[in-house]
Amino acid sequence: MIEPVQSTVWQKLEPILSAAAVPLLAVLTAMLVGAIIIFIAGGNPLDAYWGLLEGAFGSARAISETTVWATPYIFAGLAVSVAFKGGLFNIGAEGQLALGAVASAWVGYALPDLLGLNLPAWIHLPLAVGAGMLAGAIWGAIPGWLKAKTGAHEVINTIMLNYIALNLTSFLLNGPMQDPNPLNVIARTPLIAEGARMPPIFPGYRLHWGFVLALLVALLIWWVLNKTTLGFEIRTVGANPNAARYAGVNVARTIVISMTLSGILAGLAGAIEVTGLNYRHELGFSIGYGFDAIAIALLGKTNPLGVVIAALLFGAMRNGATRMQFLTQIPTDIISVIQALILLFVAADAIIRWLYRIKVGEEKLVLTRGWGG
Amino acid sequence: MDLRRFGFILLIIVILIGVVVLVGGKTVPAGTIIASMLATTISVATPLTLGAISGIFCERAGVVNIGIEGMMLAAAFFGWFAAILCNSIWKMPAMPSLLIGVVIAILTGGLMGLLHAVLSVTYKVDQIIGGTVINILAVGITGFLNRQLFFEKGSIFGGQVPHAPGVLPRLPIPILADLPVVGVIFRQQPIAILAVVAVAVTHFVLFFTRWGLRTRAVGEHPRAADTVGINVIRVRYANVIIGGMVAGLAGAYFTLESVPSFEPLMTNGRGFISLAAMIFGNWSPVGAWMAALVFGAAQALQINLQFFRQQIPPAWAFLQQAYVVGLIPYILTMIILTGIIGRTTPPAADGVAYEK
Amino acid sequence: MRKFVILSLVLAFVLMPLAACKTSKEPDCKKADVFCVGLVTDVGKIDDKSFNQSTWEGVQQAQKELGAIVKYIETTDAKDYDKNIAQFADANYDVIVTVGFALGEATIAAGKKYPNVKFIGVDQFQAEVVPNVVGLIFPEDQSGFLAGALAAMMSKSGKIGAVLGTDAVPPVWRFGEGYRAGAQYINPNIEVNVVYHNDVGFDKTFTDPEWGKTTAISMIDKGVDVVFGAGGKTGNGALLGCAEKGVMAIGVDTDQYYTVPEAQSVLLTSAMKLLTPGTFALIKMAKEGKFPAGGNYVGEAGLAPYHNFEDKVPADAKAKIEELTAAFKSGTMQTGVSPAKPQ
Amino acid sequence: MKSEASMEHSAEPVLQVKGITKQFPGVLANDHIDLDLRKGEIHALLGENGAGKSTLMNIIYGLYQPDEGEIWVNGRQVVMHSPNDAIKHGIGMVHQHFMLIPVFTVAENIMLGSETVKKGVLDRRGVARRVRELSHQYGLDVDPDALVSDLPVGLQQRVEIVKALYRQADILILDEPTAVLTPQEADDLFRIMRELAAQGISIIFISHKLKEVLKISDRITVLRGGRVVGTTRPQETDQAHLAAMMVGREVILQVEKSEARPGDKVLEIQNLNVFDDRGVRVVNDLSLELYAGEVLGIAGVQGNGQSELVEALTGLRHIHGGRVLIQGRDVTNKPPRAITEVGTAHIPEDRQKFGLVLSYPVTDNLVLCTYYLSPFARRGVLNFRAIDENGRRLVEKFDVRTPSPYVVASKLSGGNQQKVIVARELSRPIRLIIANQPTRGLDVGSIEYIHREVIDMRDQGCAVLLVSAELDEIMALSDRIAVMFGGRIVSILPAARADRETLGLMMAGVEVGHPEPVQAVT
Repeated sequence: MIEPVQSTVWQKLEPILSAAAVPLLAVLTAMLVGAIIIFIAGGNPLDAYWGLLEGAFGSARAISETTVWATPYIFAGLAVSVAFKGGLFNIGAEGQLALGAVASAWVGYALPDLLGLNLPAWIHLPLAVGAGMLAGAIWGAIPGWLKAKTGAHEVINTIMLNYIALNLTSFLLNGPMQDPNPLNVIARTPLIAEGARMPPIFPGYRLHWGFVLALLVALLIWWVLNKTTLGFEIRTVGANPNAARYAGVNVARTIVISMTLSGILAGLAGAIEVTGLNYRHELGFSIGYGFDAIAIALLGKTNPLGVVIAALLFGAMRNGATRMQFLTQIPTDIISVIQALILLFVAADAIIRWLYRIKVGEEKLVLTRGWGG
Repeated sequence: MDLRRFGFILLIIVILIGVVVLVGGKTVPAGTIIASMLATTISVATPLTLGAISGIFCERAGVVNIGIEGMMLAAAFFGWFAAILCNSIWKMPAMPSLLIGVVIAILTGGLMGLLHAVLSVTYKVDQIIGGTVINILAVGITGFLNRQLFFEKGSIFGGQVPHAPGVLPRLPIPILADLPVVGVIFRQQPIAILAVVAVAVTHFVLFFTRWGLRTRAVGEHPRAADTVGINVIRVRYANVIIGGMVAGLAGAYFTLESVPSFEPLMTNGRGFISLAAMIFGNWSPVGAWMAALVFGAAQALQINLQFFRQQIPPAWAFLQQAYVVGLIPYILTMIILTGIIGRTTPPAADGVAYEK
Repeated sequence: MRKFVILSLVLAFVLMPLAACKTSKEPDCKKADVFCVGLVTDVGKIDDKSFNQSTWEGVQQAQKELGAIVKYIETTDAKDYDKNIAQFADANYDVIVTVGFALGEATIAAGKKYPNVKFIGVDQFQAEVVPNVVGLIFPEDQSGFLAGALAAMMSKSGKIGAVLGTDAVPPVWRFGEGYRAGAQYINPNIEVNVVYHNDVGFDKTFTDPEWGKTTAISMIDKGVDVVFGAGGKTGNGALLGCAEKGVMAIGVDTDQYYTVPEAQSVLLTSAMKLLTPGTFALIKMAKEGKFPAGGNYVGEAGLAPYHNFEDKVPADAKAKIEELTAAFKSGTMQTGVSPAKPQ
Repeated sequence: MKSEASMEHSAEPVLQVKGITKQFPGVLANDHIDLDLRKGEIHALLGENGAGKSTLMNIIYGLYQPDEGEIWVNGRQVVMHSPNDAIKHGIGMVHQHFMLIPVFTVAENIMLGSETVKKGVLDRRGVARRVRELSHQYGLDVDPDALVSDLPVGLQQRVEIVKALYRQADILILDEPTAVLTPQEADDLFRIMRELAAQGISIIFISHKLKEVLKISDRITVLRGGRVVGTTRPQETDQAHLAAMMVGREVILQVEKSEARPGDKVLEIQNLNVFDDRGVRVVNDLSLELYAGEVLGIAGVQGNGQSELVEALTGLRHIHGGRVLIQGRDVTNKPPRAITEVGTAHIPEDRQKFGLVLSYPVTDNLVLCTYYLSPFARRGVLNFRAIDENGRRLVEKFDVRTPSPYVVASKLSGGNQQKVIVARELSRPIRLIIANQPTRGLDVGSIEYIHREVIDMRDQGCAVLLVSAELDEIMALSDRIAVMFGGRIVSILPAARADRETLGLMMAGVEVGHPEPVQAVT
């Protein structure tokens, strides 16, 4: 019988160590493989990675841009993580994000005209962001509800909802919601009102309060998952739905909550992009956030704080890619390759453990038990 | 087999075609419309059918495969690449180049299948994550190579997109092909024909052969299969690899049968629709095929409603919106999933790694 | 043991680029004798076989003929427009080409921020006059109009069609509507079927040849005997569909007799929009100090040679096209197509 | 009484295992085991759960590889790499949990793995013919074209036997075959076993039920803690002796307990009707009353609706008709939580599947159904100090053997996992305990411990509803015994007046006359 107190310390410490090791090594290995690919493709890996690093952290502006990229990644990554914790696989972050953006853009530009008055920021901004969260919530709740009620598997449903959201957005931005300005020729909404905009933190830099919000939300989610009864229920349903049922947890309800929460976070990602950065929604933005989010959630071991780090890494890559291409003219697709490799190594951590002779075993997260018909 | 489901599916197809005939019947003879609808339906359904068959092989053996999309994309690229290599670098005639292309595409699919098997069977990675890995990897690799190989510096063709060997020819079936309306059905290209053959073969293999019996056993109750001396691991590997190869053939359709070129992301989500078709058809080859035809018909409807825009009665104006019509397959799939039209029952051990 | 491995790898990770920093060597565009041209793409790839690529070819021509140092940056997300332009501007590039209407505002903003840099905004109608920013625009509606007119004159069935990318892209829409107008100008009761590829993501609408082909064939099955394919690879797909069915096809942007050899046998002509020469011309002016002082520069548009159809197109039809082309040039004739799709 | 057949052949051993040793992480499952099986004999392998019986059989059948030791078949040493080899050497096994595929037909199940194929097509007709022959030859009537999922347990077991015979097995391993059978079904099985033995098939019969072992086998080998304790013959031994060999000491089959003092009515079930997942009515108009301070045992063969009854009582399964009252409060179709909150403890059937979250530390598992209540949570926020404190206390009190209360449940032994559940359930303020197979698969120590706890709770005035497939357990603990058959309570009688034979008949649905309808004993 170990002395309880120190055992608590060890219990808290040990998983962090073993959890951090694999993702870190996965990233490094992926970078190395990426380097080889670049080399074979006739590029200079060192130049490329230097460019990547310079572009991501080389200057105050670069760092600010990295945070700009990381912000939606944090929200989307958290969205996928929360679903994972609840034993659900949310491939629908893409669609939830897009609708969130559309909704908050609409509230952002249309509300003043509807009400015929200019709302003060302290009302308008929360409304705009809230609208995005609501849209995301709905888009996440649908598959959650279907799963709880009919057992229809969320993976296929979220994929379908992605396409529906895509069509919906295109329709709205090409028609009803398109910027009426005669000079505008783009499928995009009008600019949102001043009151609905999130100010940049430092003048001249695009780093906006949305990033700070993202960090706070990450903390909040961590707290909810680990310190509250709701989190306990979500995790229990995720770990063993049967036991949860026996213990009196309302599984159906919890599933819906997890997916809704997941949707809210994804919607938030879209809402913040609109209110904090673009001040409008434009067709074609957010291509590929959904799958990046999955990679980020897994890289972060579905731990909110891990997700933040993973998101910063992915943000840095996407942001630095521009500089890399400018310096070396290596196609930015290499970033996707590296990210896929990271995901590969994180998922099949056995490979990493074998490569680096890591002994410790940790139970792998089982997220899916087939389609469940 | 689940006749109720098939009846429902057929009904949808008839309705979709019927709508167009109603709308366009005034300007174009119904026969012509039906013929053109059928033609579109079949060509759209081809990759979906093969994709679904690919899924069926994997999932009947108990391995969920959402990587079909990625498998198709990779196969489409490498098949096409091989074809033009043969044709414009090694100066082979078009036909052999194309055939080599198809073979390479199938092999590529097989390799992706192998990767999926290694991840989900050997390393017991969550199978949906495994599929996601494949999807992302395929997009990255094809995008990167497509650029490196065919665009300016590093390009083996000096920046010029080389002359492609064209596409696989149509193989009309003698008498049938000359029938009036339905003739189009019998004027298909090889892969389209193979898709239908694949449906029949898969059905036969699954339900009438030793291989099929064992595959289904492994997908339903791997331990039971193990106790009668069936090598669960090997059966799963074999089926997932075969599944990959079928997906590879589907990929070949895009670059070697439909159009002689490759575009990044050109599979355009059809892999996921295949998955939907598989579930739609309740994991049975024939069912999946019909589901694929439904999605094909929906696509045809969409094109034709734009074509007949002027004829659409104002009451139905919303049908002019490509977006609206575009939703049909997705909404159908979600309805099917709710089990309103007959419950879908996946193999019992689908998605569960086998621990000895 | 494990911690050691991690540490060492972290070190490697940090040191690798540092070791590399010497190796990267940048041409100094600040020097007067070094002429640097940078290109920023719209969301979409440089090898999109559409406007991005055609423009890039113009830039490359500048590299060959003007000895310019050329580079491109591909935009992965709309939010990066400013950043990507800045990459070049901060490196003192002399000319920066931005491709696509979507970059219009970003280009103007950059023009004001970097007065010494010349900006060429391809497909951007610049209403505001900034001395170092020129919008390179094309009368797509006119060449679409000519294509439509020719199609109407060549059609026997009285049914012609067009397979296009999404109409959310103004040039595409103008091609399409011009085509319609031109056809009806020749034959008011001709049936013109224009189908846009709207049902997929913005990034796919120009790269879905399979859809283009399927759609074209579906039209042909219903009696259409001339098809206008416009919209990157999607349009090319339509041309291939015509080739398969042996129905007359009309290409777009460049003379597609050379870019889609498979369709040569059926290619009637191409509604040209000469991005490559237009881009090169402006770069050349910038190099020679003849850069227009703001506003817009109208690039060349019109019909390509008939090639295989040289003797199949009746003389009077040719004459009519000549006449219309002249009328557009002189400005005595308008297509009546608005610059952008009305809301 | 033993079959003459076996006597003649009992010379040459058809199967011999020598010094088989198998080490699993933590446990030495088999420790130099020797065993021999003679032609046509029924050789019982006796031992309590965890004695290493199943491990040994899985090794013989090629599912596990031994660390040491040899296997000899018909005088030749063989190595079993996989079941294939076992089958090749004529060994067939009927697993405790049937290895049948529900959606397949009997014929398909039987041919699976050794299919006959004509021109590439499965020869279903041929297989069916062969199956009929076999089932006729050995007097087991199975219909090759039936869907396995439609067959009753007894028949499924026969399908398993045919499956083995179909593969020309002359050595048959039956792993706990009677666990799921009524005494009468068991007798049928024994008849079949003798028939097989008579026709020269050698059978290894695994069990931990003394009576049937004595009844059927020619020789008995007893295992304990992975070692062979000894081999004997039925006529040379008796129950008590075997029991002693089995557990290493005299077992107290009788838990000594004071006379029950039933108090007020705690649980009342009125005309309960419940359907199973396939929509079959499995609890049929069932009525029952349970009083404070008594243990009511529900005896019955598995699959007669006990599990569904328990699920219905605990709110896990929809009730289609009738009412359930706990302490006078109507809890019909109330959610599980509402039912636990009126003071119900539930010890579920399958501890790993339903009882625990294996990836959670013991402390969290101990608050799995009270986490939301004060002091563990306030206004939705968990109070980990209280949760840890509670964990340490209960681990102490219920003597859960674990390095620390923060170890994840999956690292605990079965017995200790069960103790965690018991601790969690019994540490709450409760009036009613619903226990379903509370000691399944536990070592004697844990079994006795849990029996003690149950009796203590009874004496403290709890009402206990005990569902168990172990007749001995029922008889040891219950004050009243209700026999359940086909979803009905066929009769209720005081434990004092219950004997195995009558219970057995009732469990088989045979009407047994009673002097007077029995109600609560007072």
